Amino acid sequence: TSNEPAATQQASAPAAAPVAKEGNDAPGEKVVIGFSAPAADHGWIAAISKNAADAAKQYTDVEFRPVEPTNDINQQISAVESLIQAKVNVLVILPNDGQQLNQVSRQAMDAGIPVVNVDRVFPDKLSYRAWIGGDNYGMGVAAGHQIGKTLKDKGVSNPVILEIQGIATLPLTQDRSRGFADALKTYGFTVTAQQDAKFTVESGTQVATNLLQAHKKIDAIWNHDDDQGIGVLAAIKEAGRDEFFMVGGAGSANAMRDIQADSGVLKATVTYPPTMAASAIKIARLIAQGKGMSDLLEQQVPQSITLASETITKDNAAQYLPLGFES
Amino acid sequence: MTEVDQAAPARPRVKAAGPGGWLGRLGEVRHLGLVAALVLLAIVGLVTRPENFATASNLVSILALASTIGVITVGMTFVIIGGGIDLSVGALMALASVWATTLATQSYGPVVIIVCAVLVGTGAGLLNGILIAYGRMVPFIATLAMMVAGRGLAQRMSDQRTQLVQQDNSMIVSLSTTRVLGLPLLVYVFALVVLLGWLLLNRTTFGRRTYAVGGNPEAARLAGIDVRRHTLMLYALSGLCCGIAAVLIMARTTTGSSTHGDLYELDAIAAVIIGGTLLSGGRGTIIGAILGLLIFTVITNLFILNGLNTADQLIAKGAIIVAAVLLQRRTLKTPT
Amino acid sequence: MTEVDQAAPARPRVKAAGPGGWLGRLGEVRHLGLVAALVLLAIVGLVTRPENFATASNLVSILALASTIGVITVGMTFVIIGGGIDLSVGALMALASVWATTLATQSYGPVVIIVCAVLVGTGAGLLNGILIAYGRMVPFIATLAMMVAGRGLAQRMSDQRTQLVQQDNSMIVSLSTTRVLGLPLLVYVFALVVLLGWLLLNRTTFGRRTYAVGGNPEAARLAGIDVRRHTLMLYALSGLCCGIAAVLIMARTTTGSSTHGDLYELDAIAAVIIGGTLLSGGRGTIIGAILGLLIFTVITNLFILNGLNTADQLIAKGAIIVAAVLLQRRTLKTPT
Amino acid sequence: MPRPPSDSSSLLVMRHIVKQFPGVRALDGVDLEVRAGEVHCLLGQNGAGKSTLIKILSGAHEPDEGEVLLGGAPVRLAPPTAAMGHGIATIYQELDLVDGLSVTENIFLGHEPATFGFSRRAEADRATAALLKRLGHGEIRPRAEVGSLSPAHKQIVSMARALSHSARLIIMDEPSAALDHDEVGNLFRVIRDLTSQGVAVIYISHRLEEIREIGDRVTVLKDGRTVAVGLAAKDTPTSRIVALMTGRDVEYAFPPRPARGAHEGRPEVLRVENLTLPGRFADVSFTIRAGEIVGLAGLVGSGRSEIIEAIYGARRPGGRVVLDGRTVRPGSTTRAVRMGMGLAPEERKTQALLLDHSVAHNITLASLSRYTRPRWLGRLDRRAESAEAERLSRALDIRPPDPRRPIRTLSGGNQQKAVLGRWLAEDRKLLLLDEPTRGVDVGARTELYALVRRLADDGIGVLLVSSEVPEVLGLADRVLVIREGRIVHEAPAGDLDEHRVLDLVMVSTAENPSLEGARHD
Ligand SMILES: Nc1ncnc2c1ncn2[C@@H]1O[C@H](COP(=O)(O)OP(=O)(O)OP(=O)(O)O)[C@@H](O)[C@H]1O
Ligand SMILES: Nc1ncnc2c1ncn2[C@@H]1O[C@H](COP(=O)(O)OP(=O)(O)OP(=O)(O)O)[C@@H](O)[C@H]1O
Ligand SMILES: [Mg+2]
Ligand SMILES: [Mg+2]
Repeated sequence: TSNEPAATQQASAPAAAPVAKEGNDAPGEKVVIGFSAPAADHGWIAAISKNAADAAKQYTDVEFRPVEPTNDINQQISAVESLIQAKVNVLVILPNDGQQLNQVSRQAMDAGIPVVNVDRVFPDKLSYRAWIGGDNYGMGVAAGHQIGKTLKDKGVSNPVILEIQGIATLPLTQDRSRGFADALKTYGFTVTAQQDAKFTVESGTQVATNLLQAHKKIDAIWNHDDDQGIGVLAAIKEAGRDEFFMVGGAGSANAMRDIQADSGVLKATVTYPPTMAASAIKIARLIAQGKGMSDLLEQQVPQSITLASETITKDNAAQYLPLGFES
Repeated sequence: MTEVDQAAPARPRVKAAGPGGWLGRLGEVRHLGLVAALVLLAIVGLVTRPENFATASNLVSILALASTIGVITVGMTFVIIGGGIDLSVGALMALASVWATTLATQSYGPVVIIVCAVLVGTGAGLLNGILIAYGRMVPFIATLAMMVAGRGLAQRMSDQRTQLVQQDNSMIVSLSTTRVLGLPLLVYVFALVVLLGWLLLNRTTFGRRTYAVGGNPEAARLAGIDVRRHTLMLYALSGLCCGIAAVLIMARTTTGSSTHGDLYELDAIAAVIIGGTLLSGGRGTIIGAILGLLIFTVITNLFILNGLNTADQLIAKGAIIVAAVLLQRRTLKTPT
Repeated sequence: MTEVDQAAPARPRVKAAGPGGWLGRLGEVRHLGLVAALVLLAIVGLVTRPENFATASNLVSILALASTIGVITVGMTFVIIGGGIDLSVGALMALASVWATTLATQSYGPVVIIVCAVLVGTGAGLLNGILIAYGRMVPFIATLAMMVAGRGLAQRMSDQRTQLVQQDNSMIVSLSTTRVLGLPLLVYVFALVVLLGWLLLNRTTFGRRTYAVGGNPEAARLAGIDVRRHTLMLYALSGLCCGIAAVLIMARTTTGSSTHGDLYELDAIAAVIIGGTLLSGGRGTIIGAILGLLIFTVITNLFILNGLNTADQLIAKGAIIVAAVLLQRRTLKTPT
Repeated sequence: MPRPPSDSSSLLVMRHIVKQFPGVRALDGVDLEVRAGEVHCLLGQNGAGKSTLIKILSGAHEPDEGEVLLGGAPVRLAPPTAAMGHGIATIYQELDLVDGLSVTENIFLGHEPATFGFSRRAEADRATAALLKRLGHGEIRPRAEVGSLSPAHKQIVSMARALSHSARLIIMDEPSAALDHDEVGNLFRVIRDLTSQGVAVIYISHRLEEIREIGDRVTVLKDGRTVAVGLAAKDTPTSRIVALMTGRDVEYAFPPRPARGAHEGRPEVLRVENLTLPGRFADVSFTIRAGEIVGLAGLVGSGRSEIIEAIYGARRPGGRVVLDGRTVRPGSTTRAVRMGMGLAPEERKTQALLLDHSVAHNITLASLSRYTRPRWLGRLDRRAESAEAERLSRALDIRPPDPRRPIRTLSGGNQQKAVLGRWLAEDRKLLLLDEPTRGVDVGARTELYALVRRLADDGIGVLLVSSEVPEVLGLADRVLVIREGRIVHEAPAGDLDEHRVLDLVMVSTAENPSLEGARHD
């Protein structure tokens, strides 16, 4: 795979990686970065908030102004409004829902505050200056290929493939599922059953417990999220089932360790790196200071950056482990 | 209505003294307690964020945030005073917002969108009322079922996607963006609903009967009130408020979505109860409920301004709720 | 007085209501409704998924799923019969699970983990009780504050991460993985809690007083019952159940997490009320609550066995709740 | 079976009314005939069916059988609005007011003066003030919250509500139970006023003296049947009425009192020193010796109930309460009960009963720990418990004689017996009885009097509050007269008579013309 940028690595372990004192990281004019994200009730989102804060801490010229994370759109709108009022220099927003926060983000742009949109995209391009995010569809595709290929190699026909989603009403979930189904189709496979587990460990246990009862023989499971995956694995262990393999999602350190140890059904996971938040802070700073990205030829920060989803297996787990987030 | 009418639950043994006796005073004190809590929060705001808190735009922001749930709270106040509870409000708001933003509905223009949201809300509220008043279901369960089914239906109608309000119907969105005298239109809608609700509760026979139905249904029946029909209407009223709130949330978010109004029921009920309405019915005020809601909203706003992290916010919020209530220290009868 | 006794003729118009008079029959009938609902669901299961539903392992799964929240439901039944409500149960379970799985706690081994979870739960429950019984706060608000603060504290302690139960303490996890007579140990824990709860409620003075405190606190107080202390104990009991549930959820998920028990309060309250306990207190049974809970668990199981998607699940769940309640069609007095 | 004549002067005729409740045939063929302008008294023991009958009249219940003629034409009275439409207004036995509403709102509940749904509040308030004035209680403010009123005032509001319908038949179910002597006089003035305008009144009371004073004719119910119609209220001998009601001859009399000074040497059970609760009562000091019954006489609102509650630990007064030589720390009823006190409170329904629970559970509520074994476990020996409940309910002749019934379905008098029974299950040193015979029928009263006296003879001290002066004088050994929260007189009961007590109690009412005018004579 192509994209293992040093920048990402740096962002994930800011303390470890020395900050270059020249180029883009050299102190510039002081900028205030407003930050709004959903409530951190989940490992991945927690990692997002943490990475953003850590990245901001690296710079003496950045004042980081996070607002109350919330899962209520109405409140997130108010939060962003309050940041606009506070006249921050640049906004970094991971919306609960891109469509619903589009308007208020547009207001910010209209008020002259550039917005860096993280992950869940605003439908209106006038609503953000730059977007950085994971590739949800691609993540589904990666998982689909991993499962499809493994089963094909084993020579399984008509496999029972289960999919455990995160929150079903999120567009990102739907993108992931679409990618998964599309990739499986190339092998002539389909998803046998699909349930959502709200991104929590406990819900993962419950859904998996019931799914295992519904299907006496399973070939493969794709679980969208490694955090809820802990619960899924606990349910599998409790049921004493091991006739199938499982692919995770997001890429938590925990999952990577499991994969590396190869002790259970979890054989692979597809990444969705929360390091994007750190990158977003860096980009926001550059935008506010009117700089470009020094590795690129362009004078300005690109409009859109899509992170690739990687597939982590036993073979490359060691390499990725430092990038995994602790769930 | 006089303060005395809405005063605290009397201990059965305590007998009234003269005009404006201690009960009357307590009534005033109760709202005073809420106002005091608000003032305290405002002082905290002024001290911690002098440059942000008391700005006009921040106050507008607080009101705009309070509007949606505020409208729902008005309906909830009626239901709770009438001895019931409505857990379905958040789901009904979501359902109404989804129904009103389907492509089919949107093709008829903004007026139909608004009418649709209001009708869906009222209709679902009526269904609640039928289950409770005529199906004799416990309100908690009936509205819980409605909450669950309502969200499901909303998800199904929207195919679990967020539905944008289209350009043609931007009149809806202008409720949030157009300002009159510095306030977005939706704040006026909120104010109007509160005013009408207050009039209905305090100045009409419907309102007074609501207290009777909640406080002593048997007495209400013996006085010739059709308790069932009244109950039905209370839930329809709450549904109506959800419909109006759906319009406001569409305006604010420019979308209809099955995820709107998540846990609003809890916030609305909490606001009503902090405002001095008894969960057992028969007592309470709209003003108290709105004050309770404002307290919640200001708390949230203060957190935003001060940039607390989630964990600390939650801890602080819990502590503030306890403090606010102990501040108004009601002397209810033996607590349970 | 004694000579008067004989003079009084037995009233002929009183139908002999022997042991198990109409009240007893009503009790049976009420549970019959729930049992019928369960049987109906089982029939649906047998018809739609003959090969999966009635298998031993599926039934075990259902019981295991019901265990955590079942333990909480037992505590909730006491609180509600005692005239209160406890919204903090889910949060307290999360807090207890987090506290018990911090590295510091885990270093002392499984027994300390269990003791820690139980103590944290009971302690937080006691705090609820103090706020309500001695701080005279409305239970809804006090436990709401505790719910908010409890989750916040759990997030803070865990730094918003999921905490794994470590290898050394796998004894905890074995509650879920070890089976005796085909049933995981945690099902026995659940059964034991239900049994003890039933005995406490139906066979001891504590239980009888709980009904009195919930049914008419003033009368209970004047009959010499220390209503405050009793109320305090009810919330402590509910907290204790949350602590036990925390141990079970740790066993099942192998983790402690601030996200555990999300919305458990709603499920537990709903189960209690479907089981025939009045939200106003003074009435109710543990058996009914557990039956109510089993209905919920079986519904979810059936949905997943049949591969329904979330939206349809929600709609069907709402409809089934209504159907189940109408099936038992209680003729309470005037509904409100 | 006597048949009421249905001549043209009959306003109301009820024929063969049957009403069945689950397990009980409350009415088993009742006949009633009421004429315009008369006060028709309905008598019967507790549970005879009086309240049920009037609930049928007011449309609250629908009869299973029988017919009702109003002004000669058959009518259907349910739902309550229909009865109201026919000019029937009712004051119910159980107060049926909404605590959260104002006096005005309660009075006009269901028929508010309104324009387009907006209530005309000033008009309603004026009408309320006029009604209250007519009832001699101009001091009740129309805007006051009903929940904050005393039981007596609530009763007045109920009455005003009945008057607010321009009715031709007003039913009063034990209206005097919450009223003291003085108030009753007032009530009678209003009734006379009504009847003089041709309104018929159905009057239910367990106080036979009242029947004598206000009644014209009497119908007696027994076990859901009419046993006598149209007796002359003024001159049917009491013994005959009582015999009709109870089906046997009962001596309506107080038990013999021990000789004066009999308690001299006995130990003090209760010593109260300078008990003060600001605004309620002040400087109350007295003692009760073992075996003594002390009565508190006074007007409604004079503070008697509050004194009792303060002694019981339900309030925190200044001063000192000593029970059996030990100081009672204020503020805990639990401690008071543990030390040996028992209270039968004034308001049965809200203060004493668990309405949804069985008679047995209500009886054993205060003595639960007696049936535990082992005690430390708190396990209830349910057999011992129900045996005790059975024994007490038989001893008190609670009807129907099934302790498993929910107490809600019992008549008021029988409920009161269960409340007393609660304290008989345990050894008490001191019993506090607040209006113990409110709503209790003649037969049962006699039994209760005998019971209280017997308890005293066994060495218990009794503090008795009653608004019926004859009751205090007849039962107590010593009487304390309370006026405005202070003891103004203390004397052996034998040294007082009714007039003397009334004079003592009411000295200050001279300044209050409304009460003065209502003075009973
Ligand atoms: N709702 C009810 N359900 C069952 N039984 C009832 C109900 N209401 C009354 N009863 C029974 O009907 C009978 C008549 O009761 P009712 O209240 O009419 O007596 P009453 O004559 O008014 O007595 P009291 O003088 O004590 O008020 C009693 O045996 C009572 O237990
Ligand atoms: N008619 C009244 N006017 C003014 N206040 C009253 C009246 N009746 C009761 N109260 C209030 O009740 C208090 C005393 O009531 P309490 O019940 O102790 O008296 P009581 O003698 O027991 O009367 P009751 O016969 O109603 O029980 C008074 O201090 C007063 O506040
Ligand atoms: Mg009666
Ligand atoms: Mg009194």
